[in-house]
Amino acid sequence: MISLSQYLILGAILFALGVVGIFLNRKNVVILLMAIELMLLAVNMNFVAFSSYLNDPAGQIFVFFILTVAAAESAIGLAILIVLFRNRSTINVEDLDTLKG
Amino acid sequence: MTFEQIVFYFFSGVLVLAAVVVVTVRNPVKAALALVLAFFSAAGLWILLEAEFLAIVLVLVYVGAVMVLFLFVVMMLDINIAELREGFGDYLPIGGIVAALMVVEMAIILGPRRFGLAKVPVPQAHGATFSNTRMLGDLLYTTYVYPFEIAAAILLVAIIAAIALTMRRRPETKYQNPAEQVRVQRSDRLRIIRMPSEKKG
Amino acid sequence: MQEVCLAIPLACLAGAVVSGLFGWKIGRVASHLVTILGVAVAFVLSVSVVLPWTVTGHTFNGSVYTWLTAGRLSLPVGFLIDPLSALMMTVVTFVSLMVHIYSIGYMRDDPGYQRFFSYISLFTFAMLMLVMANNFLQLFFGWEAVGLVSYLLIGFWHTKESAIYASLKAFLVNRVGDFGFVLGIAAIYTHFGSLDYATVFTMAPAKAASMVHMVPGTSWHLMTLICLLLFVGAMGKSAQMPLHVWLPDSMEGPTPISALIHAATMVTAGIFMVARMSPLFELSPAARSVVLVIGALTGLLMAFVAVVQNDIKRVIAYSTLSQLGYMTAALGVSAYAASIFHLVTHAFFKALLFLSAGSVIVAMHHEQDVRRMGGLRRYMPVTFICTWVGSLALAGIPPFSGFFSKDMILDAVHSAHITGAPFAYWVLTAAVFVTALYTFRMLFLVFYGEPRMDKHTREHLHESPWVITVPLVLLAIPAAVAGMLLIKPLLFGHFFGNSIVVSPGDNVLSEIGRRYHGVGPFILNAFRSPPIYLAAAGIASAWYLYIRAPRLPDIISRRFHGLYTVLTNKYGFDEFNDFVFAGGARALGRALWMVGDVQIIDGLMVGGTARLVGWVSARMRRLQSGFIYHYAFAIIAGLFLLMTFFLHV
Amino acid sequence: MNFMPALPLIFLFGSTCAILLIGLYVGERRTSVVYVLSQVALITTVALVIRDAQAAPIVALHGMFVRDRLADLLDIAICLLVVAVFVYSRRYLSDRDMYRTEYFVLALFGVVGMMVINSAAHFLSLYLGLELMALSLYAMVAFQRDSARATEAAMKYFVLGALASGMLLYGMSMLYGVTGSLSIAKVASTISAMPPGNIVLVFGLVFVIVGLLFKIGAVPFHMWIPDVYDGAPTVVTLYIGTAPKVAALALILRLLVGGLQALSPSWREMLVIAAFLSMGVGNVVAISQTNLKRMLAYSAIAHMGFALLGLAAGGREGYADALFYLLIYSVMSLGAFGLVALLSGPGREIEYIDDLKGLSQRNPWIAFLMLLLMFAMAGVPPTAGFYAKLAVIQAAVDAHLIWLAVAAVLFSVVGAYYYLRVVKVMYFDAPEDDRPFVLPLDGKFLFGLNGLSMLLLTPWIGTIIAFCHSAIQGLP
Repeated sequence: MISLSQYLILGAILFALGVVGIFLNRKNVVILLMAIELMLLAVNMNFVAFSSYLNDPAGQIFVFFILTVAAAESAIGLAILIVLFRNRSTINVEDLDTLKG
Repeated sequence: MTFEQIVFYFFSGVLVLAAVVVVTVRNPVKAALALVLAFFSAAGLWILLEAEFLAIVLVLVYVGAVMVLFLFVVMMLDINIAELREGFGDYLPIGGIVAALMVVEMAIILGPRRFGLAKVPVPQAHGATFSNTRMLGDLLYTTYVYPFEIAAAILLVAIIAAIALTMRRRPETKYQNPAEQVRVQRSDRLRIIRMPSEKKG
Repeated sequence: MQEVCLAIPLACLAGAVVSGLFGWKIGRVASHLVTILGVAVAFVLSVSVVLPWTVTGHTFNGSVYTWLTAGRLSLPVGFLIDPLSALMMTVVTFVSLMVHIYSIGYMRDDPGYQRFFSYISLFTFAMLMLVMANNFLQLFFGWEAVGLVSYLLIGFWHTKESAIYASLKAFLVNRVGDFGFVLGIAAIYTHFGSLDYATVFTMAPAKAASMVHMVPGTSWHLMTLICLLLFVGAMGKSAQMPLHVWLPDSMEGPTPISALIHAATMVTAGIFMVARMSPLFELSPAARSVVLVIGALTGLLMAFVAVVQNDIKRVIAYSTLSQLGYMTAALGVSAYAASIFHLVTHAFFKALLFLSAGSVIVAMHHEQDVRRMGGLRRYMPVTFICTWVGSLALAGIPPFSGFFSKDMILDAVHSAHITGAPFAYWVLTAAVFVTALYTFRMLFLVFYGEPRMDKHTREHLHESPWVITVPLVLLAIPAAVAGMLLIKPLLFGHFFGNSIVVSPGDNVLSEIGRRYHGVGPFILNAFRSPPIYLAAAGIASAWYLYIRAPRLPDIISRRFHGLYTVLTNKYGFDEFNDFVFAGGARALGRALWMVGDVQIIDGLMVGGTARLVGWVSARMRRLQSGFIYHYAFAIIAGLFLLMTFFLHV
Repeated sequence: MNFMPALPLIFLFGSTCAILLIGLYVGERRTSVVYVLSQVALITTVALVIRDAQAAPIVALHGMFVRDRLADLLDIAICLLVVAVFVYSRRYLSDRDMYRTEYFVLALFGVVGMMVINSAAHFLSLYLGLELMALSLYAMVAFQRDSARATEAAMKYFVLGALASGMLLYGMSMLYGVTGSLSIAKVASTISAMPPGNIVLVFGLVFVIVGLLFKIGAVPFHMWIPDVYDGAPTVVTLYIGTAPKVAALALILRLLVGGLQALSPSWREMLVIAAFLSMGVGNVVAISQTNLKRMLAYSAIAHMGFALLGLAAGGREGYADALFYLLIYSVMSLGAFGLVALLSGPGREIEYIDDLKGLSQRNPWIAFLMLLLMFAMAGVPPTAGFYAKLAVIQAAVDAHLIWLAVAAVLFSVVGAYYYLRVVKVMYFDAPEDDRPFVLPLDGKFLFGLNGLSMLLLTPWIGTIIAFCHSAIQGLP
């Protein structure tokens, strides 16, 4: 038997990895986008687990929409990434520091 | 250990490992592949939670479309991998500490004291005739039609944005205009000039 | 009624806005037409709708708009329309209308023509808001707004240094008065918890006996304190000693302004305010004694100064001060109705005198010194006759309007039992003689005798155009007859109804009313008391000194050199203020600047704080490093902090 | 199913799609058609909102959508703000080859997203509205494709925004897990029926708060604001700095006040911290800015701190004061950024405060209006900004947050310094070049209205506050 708590802790680990991935990564913007996907996966994990244990379909519906939004979000994120690369010829996170202060 | 538990621990283990790889590996292609692995394991766990439709969507849409898009972009951008490798691991300790702290703090809250089996029992499994997809579909097109339409708008915005941002007409690009091709007249292309025939001399 | 009440001030405001903002575009004629139209609408509504309505016993008291609600304090814009405010509205709009028309001629060549019309319409709006207010905040708004326009207009010719100085002086002196006024309003709010007239007036009797402890060990009657503070405000606006010093200098403004603002309407705001607050002042005999004595002293001392002035406008200005003293004194003996009566008649004849003076000044090419005039009666017959009417009214000769109101005030002071009344009576009676003397001195010097102006000016002397003379004639009519017509309804009828409250013991007017049997007997009765003979004596002296024996004044001034110097220096108020207040303030300021500002505040606090803030700012700025991961880290750190603070597991 | 309450929203969505198609048809030469149609669509939406405005809340579309006074007020405010934004942006866009259909369509979709937020009665509609708005904004920031700064700003905004919405979602998942519902009303009733002190709820709340504070730009979740405001094209900054601020407040009101009122002791404390830090950091760091847009960005952070002051004070009075503050702020911000957009003519970009040098000599009327706006932002009486500050500070005092009110006053004194510096530069410094500023007529007119409104609104302050009160009354 698997408890809800186990799913939630798994979600927490994924979420922490996603969050940490965002500030740990200093080289590649693509990996930032992937870390964001990881975070959303954690949230989805929570929702699916809650939905299942509460026996309420609303959580799964929410996940469906999160997936949709996440797909749209990656499309825009990658589009921005491409424009950025065209302007800067780099996607190094450390080079994105012209705006500061 | 029941079969379910074995499956759970297997998939969770793979999932966490893959996630660690995603955030630590420097090569974006490897990271993308690790993320694909993570999605597959998550799909496995969701099947365990009887969310079959979402599990399939995750694999089909996410792995099949979004991750392919990622790989596409990674390949398209000519990134200097070697440069990206520099300075690897400098921030790993602090990252690890933050991650560990976060997990601990969250786990204390989410631990068995509040969400253990004693508090939240495992739900009754659905019968063999139950269709998760049908249930979601019924809801999606009735109760949730309003969010569904907004989601449509979001996708439309994503399309507009992606095109507006990335499409460009380079002067050197050559493209055809079929309408013009069809409308073309003989006089546009062909000029008949009168020439005196060659005289035999 | 509410619509009419709104329409009256808004008509003026609309005129002011149109000519002020679009004056440059629509031109001169359109500017004066639109402002005159606004004021005319206000006047017609006031006199044909509001006045008859209130005379038949109606009152309106209501909010039209709640501007702000802050906790228990609600700040509405509301109107209290009763006979008192209706009368004031009529007078204000009438005089304003006359002045508007007059200004077409007077300001004809001025580059700031549109600005001028915008200002006087704005002034009319503000004055109407003041008199129509039903709460202290709106009263204060109107109070400050009329003050503001007045400063703007004193300094209207802003390239003239003396005008700027006068404007500054008016501003500073009025600040002293306003300070008291604001404190008074604050005291009312603290002790009554409301700024609404009706609420405060109903609660006032219950608070009559309450004491406040200002400084430990001393206790004050709450009512006396409030009334005195409010009166300080009235002293500033109505130019009572020692806050009168700004009014003579305000003559630097254009003459129509002197007529409208500094004679007929704005300066009477203090009188109006005290009359409006009669329910409060009735509860404090001590405050009324102060009012009485200050009024009486102003009445006599300023009249003396008027005798030695040579600037035609300043003579009238000092006369205004003196007449305001009469009104104030009447307030002191609870003869509020008499005070307002004098206010109304004074508004007519003083505006008339000012506008006549303006007419003379225009004819004289902006020469204001009476010693260089003379013999003008041949050149300017209309102005001459109008000035005669105004002078007779001012001197208090029956049956001109000033006679009735002034005699009534003297009678009221004579009959009063309040502390200081006998003293005030003698002072004010003496002032009657002086008033007649300076009024006719001016009249004789300007219009009689030999012309003393230069040849060029004399050749161009002629009567003013109709836009100037028509208002003069229109003002001369009420200046002559208003007294006869209004004395019965205003003083002995029930015109004011409940808008003025007089406690039965102090009701001198009803006492006098018992002896009153109509205009004819009233005039005959006057011949049995000294004032009328004093007035006649004053005129006779003026005639003797300035027509019969024109060299005598010089001899007298030389003989009584000391007294003459005191008077020409206006008792040294200005010098005293300059030396003690301005000089003291400058010295204090310099000391504070050197020690307090430069060293402590600038050096330590401002400089120090600014440097500190600047330093902190530069440090904190570096946190914004430009790196995404730092930003993300800040978010995560914030999350951590919140989690640790709020999750006590 | 009753669609009528959502008519304005549906209309705007439909017309946006139509505008997209028409824009494709008319081509790039005649974007003015798109411009006019967008304005017409927005104004018609306002008219539709006003037509059906009513006091009693209506819940429609299966409990996903609520139409009440608050939604109406915010919808109108947002649409009108965007109308003004379009007027201000027209010439800037055409000068920089950005006058394209996509810009208007994205901006309109952003408005649709904001209206969804305003009317959200369900976590799902709240989240989707938020994302619709955010995605449009990301794309708009990157809209100037050849600008490295703009794309860098877009990337930062995107990554941090995604992080924040991840946090918000995580929090929502916790709230869902505890209450078993995604409907805001049901969540509210479930929580108030539960014994107080549920730690998981507070845990979820923390994540939700992080997401919300990010959207409104409060410290320490504010780091994106200066970079995005600075890097984005000025007209996009103008858009971001006005309408989405109103929507962010709607988000907070719907979620915290509407849904989590029972947890208000906890979230009020969190908001107190954020308000204090925002006022402090915003005002202090703004002092050392030389870049005008960055300075205004820090000022935005500080202003959000003031708005949070009203929320942190709690009670309907406090919420209404916060709403009032935000509405006044959005008008001030509209004017300030609008001027930057208007003055940035072809080949000239107003970037630094010093670019305004001697404005009063070259264009005294415009300088005077800017002076009014700066005074209003600094909170100088009798401008509308003063009453806004007064209202929130009074709310803090009434809630016994005396120390916070004192801090607010001190920080506004600090803040006055940099606003007055702009005035000083405009009035006392000599211009560096003598190129005249030529403003388009419509923009000039609107800016006149915008600047003067700081004074002209004063007599109507009470009415506006009363409007805000009645809007807040509709919340459960």
